[in-house]
Amino acid sequence: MTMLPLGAVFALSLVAYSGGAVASLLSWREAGLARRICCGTALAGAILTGIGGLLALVQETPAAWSVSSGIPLFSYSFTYDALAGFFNLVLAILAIAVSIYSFSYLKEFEGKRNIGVFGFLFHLMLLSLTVVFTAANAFLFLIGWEVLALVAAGLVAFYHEDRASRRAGFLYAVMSHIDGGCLLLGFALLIKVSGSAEFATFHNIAAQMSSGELTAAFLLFFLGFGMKAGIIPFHIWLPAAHPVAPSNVSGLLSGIVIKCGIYGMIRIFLDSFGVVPSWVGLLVLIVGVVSAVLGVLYALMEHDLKRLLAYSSIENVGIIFMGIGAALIFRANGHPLLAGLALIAATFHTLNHAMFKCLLFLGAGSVLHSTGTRNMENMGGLIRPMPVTAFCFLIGAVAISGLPPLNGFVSEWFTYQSLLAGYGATGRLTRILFPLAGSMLALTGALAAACFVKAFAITFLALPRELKQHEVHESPRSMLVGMGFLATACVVLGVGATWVLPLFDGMMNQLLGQRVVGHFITGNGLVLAASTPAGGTVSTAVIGVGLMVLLLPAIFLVKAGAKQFGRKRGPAWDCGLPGLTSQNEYTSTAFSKALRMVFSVLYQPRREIQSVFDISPYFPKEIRFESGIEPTFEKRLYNPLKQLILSWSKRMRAIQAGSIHAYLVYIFITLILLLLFGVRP
Amino acid sequence: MIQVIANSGLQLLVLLLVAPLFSGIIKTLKARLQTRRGPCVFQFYRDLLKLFRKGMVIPETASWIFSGAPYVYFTTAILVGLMIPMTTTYAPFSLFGGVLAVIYLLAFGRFFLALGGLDTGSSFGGLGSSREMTISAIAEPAMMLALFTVALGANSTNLSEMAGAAVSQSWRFLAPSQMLAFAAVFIVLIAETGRIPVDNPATHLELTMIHEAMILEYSGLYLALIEWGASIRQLVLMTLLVNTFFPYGLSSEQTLFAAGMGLCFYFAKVLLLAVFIVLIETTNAKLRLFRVPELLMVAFILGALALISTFLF
Amino acid sequence: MYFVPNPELGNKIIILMAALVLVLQIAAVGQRGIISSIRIFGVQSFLLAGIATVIAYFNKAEHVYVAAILTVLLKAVVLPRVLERLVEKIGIRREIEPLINVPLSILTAGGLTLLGYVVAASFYHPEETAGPAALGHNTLPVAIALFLIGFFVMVNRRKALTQVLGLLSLENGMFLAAISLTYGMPLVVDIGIFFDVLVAVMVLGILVFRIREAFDSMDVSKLRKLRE
Amino acid sequence: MILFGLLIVPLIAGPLSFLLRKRSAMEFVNLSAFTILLGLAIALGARVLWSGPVSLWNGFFYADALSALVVLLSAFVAFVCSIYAIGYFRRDEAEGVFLENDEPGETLVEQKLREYYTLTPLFVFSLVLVALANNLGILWVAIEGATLSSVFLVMFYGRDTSLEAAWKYAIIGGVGLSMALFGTILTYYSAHQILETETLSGLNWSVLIGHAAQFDKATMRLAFILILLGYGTKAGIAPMHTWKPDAYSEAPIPAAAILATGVLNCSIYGLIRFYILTAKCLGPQFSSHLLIIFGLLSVAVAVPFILVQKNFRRLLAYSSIEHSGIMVLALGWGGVLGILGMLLHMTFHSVTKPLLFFCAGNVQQHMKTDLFSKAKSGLIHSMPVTGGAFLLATLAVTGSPPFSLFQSEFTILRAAFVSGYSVLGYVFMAFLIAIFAGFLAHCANLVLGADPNLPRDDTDGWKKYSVVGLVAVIVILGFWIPAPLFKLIQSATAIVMGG
Repeated sequence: MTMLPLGAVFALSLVAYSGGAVASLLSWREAGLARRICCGTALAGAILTGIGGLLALVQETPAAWSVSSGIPLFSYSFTYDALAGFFNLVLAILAIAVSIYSFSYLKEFEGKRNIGVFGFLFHLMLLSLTVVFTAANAFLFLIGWEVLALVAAGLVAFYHEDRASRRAGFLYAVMSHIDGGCLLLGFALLIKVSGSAEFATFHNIAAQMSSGELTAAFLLFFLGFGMKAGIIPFHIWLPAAHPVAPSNVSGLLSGIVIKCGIYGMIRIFLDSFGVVPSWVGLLVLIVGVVSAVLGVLYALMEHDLKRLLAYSSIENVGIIFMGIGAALIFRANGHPLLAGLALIAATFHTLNHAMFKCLLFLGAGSVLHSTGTRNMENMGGLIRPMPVTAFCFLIGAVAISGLPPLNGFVSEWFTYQSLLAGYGATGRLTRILFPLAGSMLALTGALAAACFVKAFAITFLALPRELKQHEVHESPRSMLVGMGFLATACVVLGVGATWVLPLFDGMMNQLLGQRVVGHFITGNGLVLAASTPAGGTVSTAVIGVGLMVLLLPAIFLVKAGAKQFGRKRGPAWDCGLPGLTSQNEYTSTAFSKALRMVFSVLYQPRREIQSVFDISPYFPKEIRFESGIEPTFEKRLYNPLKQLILSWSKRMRAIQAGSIHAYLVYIFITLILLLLFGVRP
Repeated sequence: MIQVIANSGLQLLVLLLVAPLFSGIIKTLKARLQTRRGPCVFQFYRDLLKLFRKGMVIPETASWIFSGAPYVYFTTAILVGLMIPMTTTYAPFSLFGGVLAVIYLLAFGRFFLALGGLDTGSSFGGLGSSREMTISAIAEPAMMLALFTVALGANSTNLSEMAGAAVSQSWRFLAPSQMLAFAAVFIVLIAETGRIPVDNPATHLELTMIHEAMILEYSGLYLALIEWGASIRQLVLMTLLVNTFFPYGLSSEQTLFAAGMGLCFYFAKVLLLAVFIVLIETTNAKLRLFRVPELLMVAFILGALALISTFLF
Repeated sequence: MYFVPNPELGNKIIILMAALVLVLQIAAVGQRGIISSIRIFGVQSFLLAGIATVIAYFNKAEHVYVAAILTVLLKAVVLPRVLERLVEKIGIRREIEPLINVPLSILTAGGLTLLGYVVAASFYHPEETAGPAALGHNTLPVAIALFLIGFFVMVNRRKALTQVLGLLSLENGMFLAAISLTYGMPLVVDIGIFFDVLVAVMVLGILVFRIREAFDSMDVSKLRKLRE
Repeated sequence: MILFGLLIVPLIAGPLSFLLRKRSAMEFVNLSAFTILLGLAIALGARVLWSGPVSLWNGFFYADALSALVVLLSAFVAFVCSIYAIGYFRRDEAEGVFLENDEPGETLVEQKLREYYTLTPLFVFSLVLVALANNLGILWVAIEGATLSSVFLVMFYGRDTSLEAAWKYAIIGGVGLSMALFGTILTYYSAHQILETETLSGLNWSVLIGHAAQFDKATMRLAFILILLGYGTKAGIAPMHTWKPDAYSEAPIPAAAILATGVLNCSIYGLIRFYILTAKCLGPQFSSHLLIIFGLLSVAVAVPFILVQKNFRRLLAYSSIEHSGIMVLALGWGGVLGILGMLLHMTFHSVTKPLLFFCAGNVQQHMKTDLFSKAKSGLIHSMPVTGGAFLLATLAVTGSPPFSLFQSEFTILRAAFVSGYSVLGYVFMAFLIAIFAGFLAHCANLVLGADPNLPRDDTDGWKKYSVVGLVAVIVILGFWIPAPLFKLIQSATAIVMGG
């Protein structure tokens, strides 16, 4: 009885996605029809996924199905448990918003691009995502995983006429293949131990593994999932890929696709491995801290709006990793309640980041849609022609900066609390790391705020820089609805955190064998509490209401004053300088200059000034200024590696130099060697 | 219950009405120390009143963000003020937000003010916003680390609990971890309130401005809200400092008498801190902007040392 | 049959002929002329047929006669003829320059002979299979040496035709191995192999001819267009 | 009866085509012959599944599940190639490819087509014979026959480079097969000592397998080495792989596809037959180590060449080297998983590789070049079907899910871990990833990109539908394998495991 509706809903959603994929592809000649099919079936499927996710979260008893592939080794088994439900729910919310958004967004493709192919890939992406979340054996999981990667790579390279898109798609596909390879090896290791590919047989598998195997398996999974999630130093594909994809896809990529890495870590490390040694958690935690800080630092230096968002995804994944790392450590040290706290921090942040990052990408998409550029240095003043987009983007910016009372704050607060709790719950040497990690989180948060002040202000505020104002237009309604949906979600998840939190209980019960959420809500269900040794309480609901209540008299006061004493518009004072133009404005580069100087060790900024003059250098005709930061990981790690492999490969070509004598010599020598090997006594 | 409401009302009133006084006191004291006569301690009230009666000029280039920012700045300051115990260990909003909420709400205000600064399109606004966000970004981890040290000692991030824990352990402030943490938070306070050697509130010189540059385009009521908010923020931070590190006079009871006694103690402590700030301000020169991070780094190291010393000693 | 089948005599004859075969093979390594190489191959094949006949006679293995006859016909008569005709048609008689000079080549051939002995000794144990059945088994090292030297010739020589000759002498080595170890393969297989060898030489001959036409040379070391 | 049919159909079709004059008649003969062949191969599979091994002529021909599988694959490849060949050669003819080298005239076209349509059935006949011959000597003869019949196919276009390729193919193949023959002789010798028989059955696999355990171990060791080198040369195992890129890039596409799958399968098949004997005689250790070394070496050798490849047909050749390496590696890792993985891999590879060749052929005929540098990128604009299929095939051949090669590679990797070669498993995976990167880089660059404004191609139905059909097959096989096919593979696995 309980399984039935879930099964039906799940099956229907799969049908909707795959049917939508085929239907879009078939209708590619009719752009308008393809667009409607693409968005319509995706929306239907997403709603079904959402219902399924909610059902799974609420009813808590996992539902399972299995379909044979013709080979006994490989079966398509699904398990729809609470964890799957949670991630499916996240997926559903985003997919709903993106589908609505796409109704108008895809209109610009009509006549220019093949919407049929887009719809095909888009549906497959949703399908593979839901498969990844519900797969119950390694085989199906890997299929879902790789299909997702390939389809996402296809979508990244959707504007394949553009070289950057192509390269990004390629990089994405290769990195995904590497992470898929790591997972494949990791699963092969687990399967060797358990004797079966079913996840169910992996339960508490860590206990059966030798320490060497456990280390290898952990590192493989960590690499695999970490790469997918975009942690530093495996992140380079992320800022390349997410910006060049169509914006609705970027939203899903950053919102949910990278979360597959998070899902995998939770599924394998917490659900399968059982208790792991605490160095595992420490590694995750430290990598998380590094990713968070470096991610936001790189984001700050970007003036490509979507790249900025992409780097910020790295930051947020780092924050999520902190939570997971802390959860693993707590579990290793036998503190299930604290593990629950940390895990809630991680999963809640996963949910939240999905919401606001997708929202921001959709916002960026609207801007791109309207202005045709991703370069913030050319934007400015968009708040006037695009008020709704600006407002939604602002909500996203506030949320992602972790400012109360929106949702980003809630999950960061949980992260802080779990980090603080770590101080009392772990050994002497590791305990110092926790508050330090907390302070790094503070640094991250503050830098993120700076980053999003920049992102919002340079894009939307002040005077337009190099845009023709009259061409810029507000996005069509469906795009606004899509964004509004997510903006609402950000507010609701923030202010209503205490009402959302009980949804996590089933998942926590599944992962930790304990219902923990009850411990984290007090004060008549209004206050979030970290009932830990170093706990604390916070209520975003009260903060939200408090801000509103305090705002009213202030507004009243100012309105009254303005009525009496006048409120007029005039030219900006600007210290008395007349004629303020957009050239006076602070640019994105200028805004981040101070931080570039402060963190110059990291950025290795480079600047180049060239002046062109006729007679004397004192009278330059033209000055060219160029500045940039060093892409450290590309320059120091990836490019040398790539060069090494390629040059080595080129050298290897000498083997096949065309000489038949050489070819015969290979065989001859092999023959002689093998004969000698064969005659050994 | 009535006492609770009365206490909250009292705290709100102190925040709204007394905060400008301390701004004035610091200004006057500073002038005196520099052997100037300086303005009257109530000058700040007069300024505010005057601003309230002025009309506003909104730059043509600005959007609603420009107008919205002062409200946010002002309300967050008050909301934060209600989370910090002032006269007794009880703070009205303590349950609804601890240290973390305080820091993040302050950041919320700053976030909007920085947007407001950038909204006008003037280069000064951008300059101020950029610097403000930079400095706060580096100040925040130091502050957080130092406050964590205290929170870990108190087993809570809620300020009432922290203050209560401080009260219950007498002479705790002599512990090295507390001293170091105090030093760290104090440096951050200097930075956050825009005082010498980080910023000079008294100057409008392009090269040195931070906070002032950001609000350069504001006028009239908006400027009043911002100035008022700034003075409240300053008082809030000072309160945070004195009441978490020197909780003397804080009573854990909720009686009117206790509140009254607490208030006296509170004023005395804040006054003392103000004097201390003035001393620092007059004996130091303003730092170059790019030396400020070094100062804040010192604060961070102090915070880290504080943390380490909690389990060393 | 007039004279008594004396295995000792048979053995002597076989060893003598095998030694000759080996000497011819080493001579082929040092040989510069194409025509003489072809002739050496012919003589060698003839000797092999002789060995086969002797073995067939002493071991009363009738089907080996067939192999022997086929060898004489095919390898000693037809193939050398075909190849000589080809050489005439192509009109190249220039000396062949081996990649490794002659003395070193012969030295290598000697080394390979040694290897042949080592390999043969590893699995062939004469004392276990003594008696008339073992007749010819001791030519196994020669067979392996023939095989290896044939291979070496292919590696060492530049001309297309001499590579074919190398391949053929390699084949001869196997033939020797087959008759000496097992008195030939089953007949059907033997015929199949002979047929294949014939076709292979035809195919290679056509190729040699086409290469000569297309490249104006028979030097296969010049075939280096297809490369990375 | 089925065995007889399988052999006689191509054997008749070849000479029949030789006698025909009209192109369409030759096309018809080929297509129908291979259709019948495929039908017969399926029938053979069914028969073997139903009632066990089939034999003919007193065990001269013998078909168990393993042979049935290989025959089925050869027949399948021959069938799809015969469809594709029609479109391919018509296009060649239309563009006057055959007129380039020799004197003009219609007769040359016919002569060339006749050459192809005659040789291919003979070629396929040899491949079928390989799998059906019980006698290991005949097996060798058949592989040699396949080589000889395909030399002319490699030489087909008569360019200088074709000659060069054919020469290398013939000489290296000849050397390799000599080694294989030597190995066969040694096997015969070691069996000879036990069986004391000089009849034909002394080389029959079905007889040998019963006595393999008593064979002389030292001899079998040498025999296996020679067989590995010999059939390894035909399968393209490094370092005997060098002829492959040349031959594959010069042969006409359908012939190259048969070379890359049929010949590869048959050589591996020969190797497997000897492997079973060796494993019985010496235990799995000895052969495993050799197979693993050579398998991994082949995969490793393919990596740099794929990474910096300039020619897309040579790229396919290196991929074929990689895949034969994978199969050998899987055989070396052994165990049920390894063998099953290998046979699955053989099956899936035989379905995927022709697709890749067809796409490459379409591109080559469209762009008039087989160099990446000369081919304009943005193929998808002028050839949407081929372009899309090329990308899919690239993904499929590099073992990406959901395509079927992933399943076999996954199984093989599991085998690596189960048999305790986990470190080699990591190395193997690293190679596979590098190959994926190389392959994808080349193909994506070719297929995607700005519209080069070439005329739209993809018009010929034969070419188009053979590609589309194969895409459908690989997609379906990626998700679902027909139960009988898997049964066949499973019983073949049992044969390899247990002899």
